[in-house]
Amino acid sequence: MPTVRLSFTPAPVHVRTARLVGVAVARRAGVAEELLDEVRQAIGEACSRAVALHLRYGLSDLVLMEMSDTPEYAVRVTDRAPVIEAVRNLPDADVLGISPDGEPADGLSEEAVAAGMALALLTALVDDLQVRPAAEGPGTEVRMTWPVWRPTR
Amino acid sequence: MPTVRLSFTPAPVHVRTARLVGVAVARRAGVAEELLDEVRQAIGEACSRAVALHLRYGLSDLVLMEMSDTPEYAVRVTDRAPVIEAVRNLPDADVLGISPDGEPADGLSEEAVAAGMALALLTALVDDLQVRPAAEGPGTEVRMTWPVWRPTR
Amino acid sequence: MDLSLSTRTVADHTVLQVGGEVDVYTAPRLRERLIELVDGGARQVVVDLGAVEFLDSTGLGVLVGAHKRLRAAGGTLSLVCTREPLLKIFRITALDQVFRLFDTVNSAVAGDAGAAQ
Amino acid sequence: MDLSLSTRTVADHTVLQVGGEVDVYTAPRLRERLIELVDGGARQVVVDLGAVEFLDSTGLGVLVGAHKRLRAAGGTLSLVCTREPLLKIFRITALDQVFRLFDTVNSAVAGDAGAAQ
Ligand SMILES: Nc1ncnc2c1ncn2[C@@H]1O[C@H](COP(=O)(O)OP(=O)(O)O)[C@@H](O)[C@H]1O
Ligand SMILES: Nc1ncnc2c1ncn2[C@@H]1O[C@H](COP(=O)(O)OP(=O)(O)O)[C@@H](O)[C@H]1O
Repeated sequence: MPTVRLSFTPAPVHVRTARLVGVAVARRAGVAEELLDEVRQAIGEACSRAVALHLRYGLSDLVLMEMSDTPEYAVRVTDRAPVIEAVRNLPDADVLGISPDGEPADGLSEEAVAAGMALALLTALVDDLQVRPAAEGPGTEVRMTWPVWRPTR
Repeated sequence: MPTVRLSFTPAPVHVRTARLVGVAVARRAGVAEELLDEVRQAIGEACSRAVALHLRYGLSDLVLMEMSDTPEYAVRVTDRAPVIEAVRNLPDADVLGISPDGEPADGLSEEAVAAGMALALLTALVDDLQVRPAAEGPGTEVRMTWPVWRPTR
Repeated sequence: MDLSLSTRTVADHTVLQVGGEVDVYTAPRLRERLIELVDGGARQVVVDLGAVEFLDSTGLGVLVGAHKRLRAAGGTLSLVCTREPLLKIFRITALDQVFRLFDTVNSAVAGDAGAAQ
Repeated sequence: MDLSLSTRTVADHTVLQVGGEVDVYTAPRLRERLIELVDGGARQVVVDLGAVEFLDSTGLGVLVGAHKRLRAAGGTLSLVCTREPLLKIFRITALDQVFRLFDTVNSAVAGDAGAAQ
């Protein structure tokens, strides 16, 4: 069972709230201070990806972010968009859109570039990243974990 | 439908997260800066009251906080404790525990004093406070609203 | 943001300086410390709330408990508090009539007429 | 925390100083401003990210878009960035190979060998 659960309407402004909550819960769970920038970035990327998918498909469903702090800090972000989209967006050289001469591929929209960057950042920043179809209904869940440091008392 | 929904296990540490989220969403919704201290205090009181009730009854259910920002900023905190408790805790002179000579009544535990103070603060800080049985199942909901300022654009 | 507690002695008073957020999560630590002080023999206790950023009803309950404990032991509890948001909380809960509130630690120790209220 | 944007001219360069959080919420405003500048005739554009506290993939997408737009118009986009967390993001996304990154606005304007990478 998650310790804290945040649901929000798919609007960009709420991604800021999600970052704030995700980092606050991480800090209290005992994630090391020097990892918190990465936690902030990864949560931001996972949530803005979910919001972008909902907006693209005109879905008003809430985006769900669940956090648990035992045995490690785990965050799961669930969207409700058709799964095909999530799979198409898995990171590869094409999606990243950097051609061999170091220039972004010309045909890609800013949105496509951003989606590629989001997944590049997620895979690089999160050691333990899982992307899979949501347990129930349509949608994808992005699951990320970070180690926690527990004081012995 | 709420804009943002936060659920958390009934542990004191999560009341801090609830205050953080409640104030962040209020600020983004356009609640005036000079009201945010009161929003923080009132949300803290409503959530710590809910956590205390769950702990007293040994309930592991999540405490729910829902925020919406149209047409005003509305926060609803729902607990799952038997309703009788909530009613018994409605503020009156006895519960506040201040005797006529200005001394706290001797028989009251710190917890009872705190519960009285919590309700004194809620009623004083929130112009529009509603306390009533939860729509579904056992429990009580505390509903609070604050005006928002919308820029004309 | 988290609770900080530090104790010092000024004349015959024990001054407990509190900082950060005193809420449902940290109030138990404040309670423990106050009980330790009274059990250790402190009778003239000054709680300096000057660096407190947030105080909720649980924290107020702990302060009321310490006040009662000290009174029962023949001692006194004084509070130092100048920040308007905190003073407002004491007024709303009528605890400004219960506690001796001072502007500074020195005036609390002197027990003089410099009370904030 | 919110986005701040201010423009000035240094030699023949247009310097856009960006502060706060550039994310999915604020990136549209950055995009708008960059389009305005290019539409207004700016060709040598320096985006100073020195006061940026957070930059997400949406912000990176906007910067890539501006880079392409300027290149198509025969101009250049240079970035000023020294904060390690931001540089790390450019490295992870391989965008350090796309953008001209400088330590200071002056070295960006001079287009000299003082590039951060
Ligand atoms: N981020 C957290 N999430 C959940 N529980 C926590 C968190 N941080 C601390 N706790 C738990 O809260 C309880 C109280 O914490 P503790 O540090 O002992 O505070 P105190 O000294 O006030 O008792 C402990 O059981 C601790 O494990
Ligand atoms: N706290 C909030 N909650 C929900 N929606 C908001 C909030 N703040 C702003 N918005 C909405 O987000 C949208 C974008 O906000 P805006 O200030 O126009 O940003 P931008 O200038 O980047 O477009 C607007 O429709 C606005 O009403």
